[in-house]
Parts: sequence; structure tokens; C-alpha cells
Amino acid sequence: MNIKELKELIDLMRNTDISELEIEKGGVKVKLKKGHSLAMPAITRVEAAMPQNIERQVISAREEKAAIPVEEEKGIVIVTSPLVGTFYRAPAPDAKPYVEIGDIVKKGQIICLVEAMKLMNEIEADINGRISAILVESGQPVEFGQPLFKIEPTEDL
Amino acid sequence: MNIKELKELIDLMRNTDISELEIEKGGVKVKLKKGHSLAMPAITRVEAAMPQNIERQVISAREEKAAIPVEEEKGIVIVTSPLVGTFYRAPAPDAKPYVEIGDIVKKGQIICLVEAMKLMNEIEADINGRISAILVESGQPVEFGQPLFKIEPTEDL
Amino acid sequence: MFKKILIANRGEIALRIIRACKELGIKTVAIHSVADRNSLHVRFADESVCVGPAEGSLSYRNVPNIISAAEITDAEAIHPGYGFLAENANFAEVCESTGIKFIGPSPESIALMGDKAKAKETMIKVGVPVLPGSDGIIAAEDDALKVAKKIGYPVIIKAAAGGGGRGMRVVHNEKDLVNSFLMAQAEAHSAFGSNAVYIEKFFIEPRHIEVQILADEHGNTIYLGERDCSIQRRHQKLIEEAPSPAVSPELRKKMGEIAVKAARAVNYKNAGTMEFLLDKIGNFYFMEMNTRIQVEHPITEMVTGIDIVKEQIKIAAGLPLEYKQGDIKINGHSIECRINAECPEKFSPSPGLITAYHPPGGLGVRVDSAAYTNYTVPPYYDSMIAKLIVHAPTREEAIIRMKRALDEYIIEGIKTTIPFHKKVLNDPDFNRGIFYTNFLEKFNSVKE
Amino acid sequence: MFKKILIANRGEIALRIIRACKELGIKTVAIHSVADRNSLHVRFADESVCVGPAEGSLSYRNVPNIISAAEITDAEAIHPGYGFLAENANFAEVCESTGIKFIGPSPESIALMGDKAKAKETMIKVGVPVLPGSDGIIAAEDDALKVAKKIGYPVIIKAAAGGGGRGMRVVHNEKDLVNSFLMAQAEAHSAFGSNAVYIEKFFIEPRHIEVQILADEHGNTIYLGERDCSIQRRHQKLIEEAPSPAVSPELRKKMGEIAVKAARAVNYKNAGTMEFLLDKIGNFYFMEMNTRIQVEHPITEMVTGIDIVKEQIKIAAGLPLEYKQGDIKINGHSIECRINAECPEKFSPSPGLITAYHPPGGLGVRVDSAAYTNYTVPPYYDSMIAKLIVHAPTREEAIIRMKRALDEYIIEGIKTTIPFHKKVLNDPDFNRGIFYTNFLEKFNSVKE
Repeated sequence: MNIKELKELIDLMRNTDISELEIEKGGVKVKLKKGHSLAMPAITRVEAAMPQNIERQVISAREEKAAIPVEEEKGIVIVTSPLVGTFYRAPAPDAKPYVEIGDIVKKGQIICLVEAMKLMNEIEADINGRISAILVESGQPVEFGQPLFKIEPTEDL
Repeated sequence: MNIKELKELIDLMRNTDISELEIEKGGVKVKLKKGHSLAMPAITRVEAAMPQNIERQVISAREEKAAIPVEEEKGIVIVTSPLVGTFYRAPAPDAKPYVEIGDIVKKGQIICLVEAMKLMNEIEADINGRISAILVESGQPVEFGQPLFKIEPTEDL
Repeated sequence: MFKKILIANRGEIALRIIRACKELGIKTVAIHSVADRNSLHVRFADESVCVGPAEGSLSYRNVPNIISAAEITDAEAIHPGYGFLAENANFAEVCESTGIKFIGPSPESIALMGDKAKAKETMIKVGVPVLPGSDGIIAAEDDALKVAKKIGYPVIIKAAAGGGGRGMRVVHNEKDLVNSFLMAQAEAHSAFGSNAVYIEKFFIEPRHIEVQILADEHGNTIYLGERDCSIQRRHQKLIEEAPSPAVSPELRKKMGEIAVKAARAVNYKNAGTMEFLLDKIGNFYFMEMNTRIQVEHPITEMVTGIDIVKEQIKIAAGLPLEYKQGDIKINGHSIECRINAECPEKFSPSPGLITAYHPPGGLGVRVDSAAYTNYTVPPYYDSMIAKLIVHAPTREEAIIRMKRALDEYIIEGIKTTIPFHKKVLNDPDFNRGIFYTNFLEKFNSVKE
Repeated sequence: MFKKILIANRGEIALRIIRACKELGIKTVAIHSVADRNSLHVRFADESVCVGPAEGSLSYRNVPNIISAAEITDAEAIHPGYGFLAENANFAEVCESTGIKFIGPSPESIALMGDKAKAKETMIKVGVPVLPGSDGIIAAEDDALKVAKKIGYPVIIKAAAGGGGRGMRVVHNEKDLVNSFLMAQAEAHSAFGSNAVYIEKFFIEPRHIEVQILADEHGNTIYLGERDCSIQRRHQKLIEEAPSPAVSPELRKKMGEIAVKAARAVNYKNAGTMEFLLDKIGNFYFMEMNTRIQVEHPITEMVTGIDIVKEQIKIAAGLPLEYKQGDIKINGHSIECRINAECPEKFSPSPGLITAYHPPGGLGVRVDSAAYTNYTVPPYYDSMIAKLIVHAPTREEAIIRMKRALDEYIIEGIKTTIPFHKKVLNDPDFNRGIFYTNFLEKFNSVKE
């Protein structure tokens, strides 16, 4: 059996539902086995079985996050919290917020604070763009990875 | 065996229920196995979760039954045991069996006995036809619903 | 000891018996209907035999096929579980006559206790208190008045052929008696074709207390304390506990000794349960005897440490009891909730595919169930799919643990009684331990 | 009592702590990594906070994020479980300084017992027997010879900076000592960059016996008997049992009292475990103290009836112990098998999707697990997915019950150590209770 024949065999298998092929001839043994493409159904099943309620729980604790269909909006960049703490939009209670919806921000510009263990952590925009949504209210707790802002990237600002 | 022959083999398999094929001839061994088509997820999941081993258990206890893809053969009638007991092909140890493979039987004709609680129960053919298979050996235990015979119906006998 | 036992049942109790057999080193044969091919009891048994179609009367009650199944598999004994053939004296007799040991009492004991009138008569004879009432049928108004006066009001008039509440009248004083008596006769006649009625003492708020006994074949009989099964819906038990919050150590001893006396009197062998009504001042009255393992046996196992199913098998094998009465100690508190595949409000059956199943675990939690993820609850049999049992040092902790375990129990795809149990466990009366067999009527009326 | 506790852990132990909290009426906060969003501990907690990406060092060991999570959820206390931050004195200190109660001993106790040399020194000071050996590093051949002679052969030479068997040499007699000593130094140098070695008594067949203690904040310290954890693979425990088949009531008392003395000497609070080596003639030697809840704590719970995790929480809340030493009784026998997502022959990890999961049930069976059907075992954390615990009146019955439960345990889609456990439970030496920490080496060599 040569490579060409093998290729043909593999092609053959790809277009059928044969999952395993074994050929033994004159001391040569060929065994072909199709990989399980269980990846997709597996995830679907996980969600059907268990996390349904978990998601609900997550939603109740952090409505902002789960309520926004984040991945749906192409091109939009989500700024997530890099740490657990309390989200603040302004440097002091009576100060002006760092950013408002519609503001143009530059990469590296401070857009909010997350207080953790009595320390104020400055969170920067990681892209040039326009703030298109603020997803957490000032003073609210945030967890790791929680979406804070949406930024619409701007081309040449 | 060449690719063309293999292709034919695979085509052959596609149109049947055979899930595995192994051919050994003159030092050549070919084994084909069909993949699980996940088309019916509910059933697949049930089978993946539990009964796999159950089926195996059933098979080990009653090989005859599970080994025959009963429903596949259209037109063939399966005579199953209406009760639990011991299967006998003849009315007495030294007597001639009621039927042999190839015999023509009439509806209502006794084709075997099933002994239960010291009583011999006569089992009748429920259709006119030709005995095409005997699925249990004489003297073996049978359970309710266990296939005993295959009968190929005959049109006008 | 037996080498192989056939289990003439299905579901959780079949699994329970298989577990006991495995731990005793005994091989098991499961029987099953066509509908139960994928059941856990089939999977976990060493062998299995299909004995009939889905209908229980044609499979799990099919005596010839079950006996044949024992014969073709060389099983030496049959454990009947509960329900189906468990209290069928004829089946026990057929087993005996075919040389198969029936794991339970003798056919005579089953028959005697199965006849409620005879059982009551026997109990009276040996001095066991029974519900005060007429000695059989009352035909005349005058007799009714006399009997009622003697046993004291309130009384209940019941149709002799009765059931399901028809032909039943509760009478609270003498002036209503004659009228109610005539009405009951009329109802009995229209419902059952016979106007035969009898009169019994009526308790407004009794408890259902039952005493577990074990009797070997060498004359040793002991009691394992009581179970309180007062939480019932139409005589169907839903929540049981051991010990009863209403039974003092003195009362436990008294009831236990009476139960043992009663069992001895009928030469009872194997495990059995005496059911009593307990009134508010500590009087108790024999109702009936269950001559089999009961659904709620695990709570007794939890508080005594005794494996009742193993004891059944050992007794049937002729072994003497290893325990004396003095060895039996009640340790902590146990509660059982029956998880049924039913709508938790209306208790209508909810069979079907369990799409997700995850039983609770951890300290003090026991689950007896044959359910699993992707199991289809068949519509042919009773709706109980699991027994959730907890054990804790005190009743209070047992209730908390049960709530925790119910919260953890995940059964999706069908409706179950889990929400119902959660509600009962949060009820103040239940928590105070003050409840009677009418608990659910009051509980439901409060809700509405 | 605390109103809300944050659980700084994952998997079965997080679930175990949630169960204890639920039963104490305490709200729970689960933390989780991005990979554990669908975990049962997240589902069963009242609240959850994501504290980092999948890597444990960035999530479950992320002190600032975990402290912040406690702060934003108003949790009053943190239970660290085992592993991760459980024996991190710095974390306990940060908790203390931010006003969050750390459910465990003081940072000082953790630090003291975490430093093996200091711990040993302290134990010697209070008269607890320790492994005989050199007082610290041995640099010269002559000193090595002297020490070895004093403690008696066989001895083991260990690299001070060592681990994983490198730089370790067992010496059986004087003539081999110098050569082995020089080799060990050389190995230590090449492996760890330091040729510092020390010498200890070597036991060929010791048992690993540990004593569970509980100490409240009011000076009460008790022991809950011992656990035998001799069935190990490369110092990883696989099967534990309580009580130990090698420990008599007298030895139990002696070891228990020594453990209590040691705990008192270091002013230890909360639950802790003293690990000892036990030789064949009943001598035992302190190895180390685990200043946290242990994986195998359930077997002690089964035989004493005490919920150790609840006790930890009550102690941390300042409550005095409800038990005195005299109240502690060892009742029956308990065994735990650690079910790991590993190939049962080579113990290589087998993470992935669990396509079918059905835990065993019935009498005397406890499952502590966070696994479920369709759960994906992540590859980031330790491979233990369940603890199967049985309890029975005797060791013999416990073994049989464990075999029965292992047979029932269905985990499909990944490989687990269940087949391994079945083999060990059928081993004649294991059944006789005669085994040492080298059991698996012998067991595996016999098999080959």
C-alpha cells in the first residue's frame, strides 16, 4: 500500500461514517480510526444537564454581566475587571467620572477604579475608541473577568 | 483486495446496519467499523449513559437473542417464548424434534415445548411458513419474550 | 447460607436486596418486565430473567413465570420485597411446595394477618389492645346505640366491604347516631351492594406508630423500636421518622413488648411490622400487621445500626438472631422522605425521561433509589423513584440535614415531590413534632 | 455564629463545607476560577465570585482577589479547605489583619508546624517522640558514623533541601555508611545545589497513623482516635481507614494523649492532625502536623459521629467544644477510597468529560464528590473527583461494603482509580490488616 492509496482511503473515510479501518497484508498492518467529534454535543449536553440553574444564579448576583449578549456585537471590545473588588467610576465620591458614554478614550487612559483590599486600582482602556456602554454602576462589586465597559474601536484617533 | 473493492465494501456497509466488518483471507485481513451516528441524541445518550453494559449482560445470558438483528429482516416472523422455562425441541429426549430448519409449518402446529413448573407447555407456530432459523438449543432456559424460531411466511400454503 | 437468591421485585427495593446479597456473598437473579430491561436492578444483579410484559399483573405478579425463573437459574430462595407478591400467601405456599425458600413469614402467618377480622380477633385473644368497636356487623339501630355508648363517642361507622371513604360516617354524639347509621347503611348498599356496617372508636388526631420486629426460626423475637408514619396522604405514607417524637422510652418498651407478644402468639418468623394508632394520652391500638419488609425500614436501620434486609435473609437461612433485646439501642434520629415522580401539588403521576439526576451526598445522607440520568420512569408501576434518608444526632439536626439534602437533590425532566417535602419540613408543627395523621389536610387547607 | 462564610476552595471539599454551613444556617460564598464556572460548589453556594483564570496560582491561591471577594460579599470568615491556601500562614495573617476570621489555627501555629525542623524541635521539647536522627545537618563522615551508630541501623540519609527521593539513601550497616553518605552529598549537591544532608532512623515497614484532634479557643483539646493511611503511592494516600487494625485501645489512648499534649504545647486551635510513623512493636514517632481539615476526615466522622467541619466552624466562632474526651467512642469501622481521575495502572491523569456518573447508595455508604453526569474534569487541579466512604459494624463488613459500593460506582468517559481500589480490597494482606507504607510496592511487584 502506498501513500496515494492511503490518501484515497482517508478521503473515502472522511465522506462516510466509517470510524475505524484496519488492513493487514503481508506483514503490513494499516489501521484507520476516525476521531470522535464529540466536542460540540458534549458542551450542549453539559449545559442541558446542570448549569442552567447556575447561570441563573450568576445572573441574580451579577445581572449586568449575563444580561448583555457580549459576544454578539462584532468589533466591540469589552473591558473586563482584572481583579475582584468594588468598581468606581470616579476618583472620589464628589469627583467627575473618568468617562461617560460617548467619550473618546485612548489606549492607556484611566477609565475607572477597582478597589480591592483598601487599594484603588486604576483600570485603563486597552484600545483607542469610544465608550459605548458602561456595564456596572459605581460602587458595585465586581468579580474577576466581569465586563465593565464596551468600547467601539475608532480607526485613527 | 484493492481500493475499489474496499469502496464497494464500505458502500455495502452504508446501506446496512452492520457496524463492524472484518475480512481475513489469504493473509489479508480487513476490518471495517461504522461510527456512531448521533442523529438520535436522546437514544444515544441513554445508551451511552447506562444500558451499554446492561446489553452486554443480556447478551451473555442470552446470546441467541441479541446476536440476531431481529427487526432488520423484513417479513420474517419471530416466535418468542410466552413464558419462562426450559426449551425443548422434541416431546421426549429420544424423540424426533417437532421441526427442523427448512420445514414448512402451519399456523397452530406445535413446534416446541417450554417446561415451566414441571408442566410441558406446547408452543405453536402463529403463521404458515418455513422455519428459517432455530434460535435456542434444546434443553436451554428461556425467558419471557425470548426469540425461539424465525419463520419465513409462505404465501399460499 | 443461600448461594443464589431471586428477587421478585423491581426498583429501589430490588436494588436494596441486591446490595444486601452482595454484602452476604450471595448471587442474585433479577426478574424484570419488558419495560424494565434497562433498570438498575437488572444491571446490578448477577443474572436477569424477563418474566412478562410491562403490566405488573403479567410480570412481577406472574407466579408461574417467577417460579420458573427461580428454577432455570437454580435460585434457592426468593425475596419478594414489598408490594407485588410480598403478602401473597399463595405465592409463599407455591415457593414452599417447589422447594424454594420464601424470605418472609410462613404462608399461614401471611394469610392470618391478611384477613383483618381474623387478625383483630387473634390480637384480642392474646391481649393486644385493638381499636374498641363492635364484634363484627351491626344490623340494628339499637345495637349501634349500645355499642357506641360502650366504646364512647366519637365513633366511626364503616362499611364492612368498604374502602376509599365511602360508607364511612363519623358520629360525635348520641343524638346523631341513628341518622348517621342509617345513612351509612344506605351508602354502603349503593356503593358495595351490601349494607353491612360496623362501628369503631374514632380518634380525631391519632398518630400512626409502627413497631419493627425481627423473629428468627429458633423462637427469638425482638423489637427494633418504632417509626412514626403520621405524615400521610390518603393512607399513603410520605415522610417517616424514627424514633417518634411522641414516644417515650417507657412507651417504646411497652409497645415493643406488646408487638413481640403479638408476633410470638401467631408464631411469626422473619421481619414484620405491627401498626398501631396512638392517641394523645399514650393509649395505642393494633391496626394491622405488615408481614414483609417495609418501604420505610431504612430509618430503623439508621438508628439501630441493624441491616434489616440482611437479617431477613439470615433468618430465612435458619440462622439465629445475633442480637438480644438488650443489644438494641436507639442512636440519634432518622427521617425518610419518599421522592415520588408526581406533581408536588396534586400528586398526579409524572412518569417520563429523567434528563438530569444527581443525588445528594455527604455526612448522614443515604439514598435508596434505582433512578439515574436518562432513566425513563415507566408509567406502569408505583411512582416512588427514591427514598432520601438522613441520620443525625438529634431530630432538629435531622430536619436541617434533610432540608439540605433536598436542596441538593437534582431531578430534571419529570416532576417530583421534592418541593412538597421542603414545605413540610419548614412547617412549624412538623418542626415541633406535633402532628397527626390528619396533618396534610390541615397543612393543605392552611396553604389555600 | 457567623452569618456568611467564604469558601476558598473548590471540588468536593468546597461542597463538604457548604453542606456544613447549610446545616448550621450559614450563608455561603463560593469562589471559582474561570474553568470552574459550572462546578457544583458554585451551584450549591448562595453566592459565587470568580477570582481568576483557570490556573490555581492565579485564582484559588490569589490572596488579594479572595480577600476582596470576602469583602464585597460581606463574608465574616473564610474556610480554606485543604490544599491551596489552607496551610499558608501569610494568608491566615492577611485574613486576621483585614478582620476576616480564618477558620483554622493561628498564623503562628501554621508557620511553626510548616517549618519541619522547628516543629520537630518543639515536639522534642515537650516530650513527643520524634524520628531518631541527627540534630540538623551532618557535614563530616565521622559525625555521620557516630549518629548512625547511636540511632541504630538501618538509617536514611536525606538531602536537607530535598524531595522526590533525590539525595535519599538507605544504609543497612556501618560498612556502607561512608560511601552512601558521600554519594548522598553529591546527589544533593547536583539536585539542589547544596550538599547539606541529615540522618534519620529508617523503618522498613512502618505504618502511617495519624491522630485527629479538636481544640477550641477555651483551652479544651480532645482527640478523635486515629486513621491508618498506610496505603500510599509515592506519599499520596489512596485508601484510609479508621480505626487502624494495628492500634489497640491502649495504644489509641497513648497516641491520642501525646497528640493532645503536642497540640496544647503549641497553643493549637481548631482541627488538626498529628502524623506518626508506627513501627511493628508499637513505638510511634511524630512526623508532622497538618494544620487543616484533611481529605480523609470523613472516616473519623463515621466512627465518632462528630461532624468535624461543623466543629471547625463552631470553634472559629468562639464556641466551646460540646464534647469531652470521655464522650468520644469509636463505633464500627470506616474506610475511604479516593476516586481519582487517573489511569488505574499508571496513575496518569485522565481529565475530561464524564459521560455517565452514578454514585453508589444504600446503607452505610457515603459519597463526597462534586462530580456529575456531563461534568468535565478540568486538567488544572488535583485529580481526586470523589471520596467513597463506607461504615459498617466491623472491618470485615466494611471491606465487603466498600467492594459492593465500588462495583456500583459508574463513571464513564474518563478513567478512574476504581479498578485499582477493587484489586487492593481483594488483596489477602489488606484483608488481614497487615500492611505498611510499602504496601503498594509489594502489591505492584506481585502483580507483574
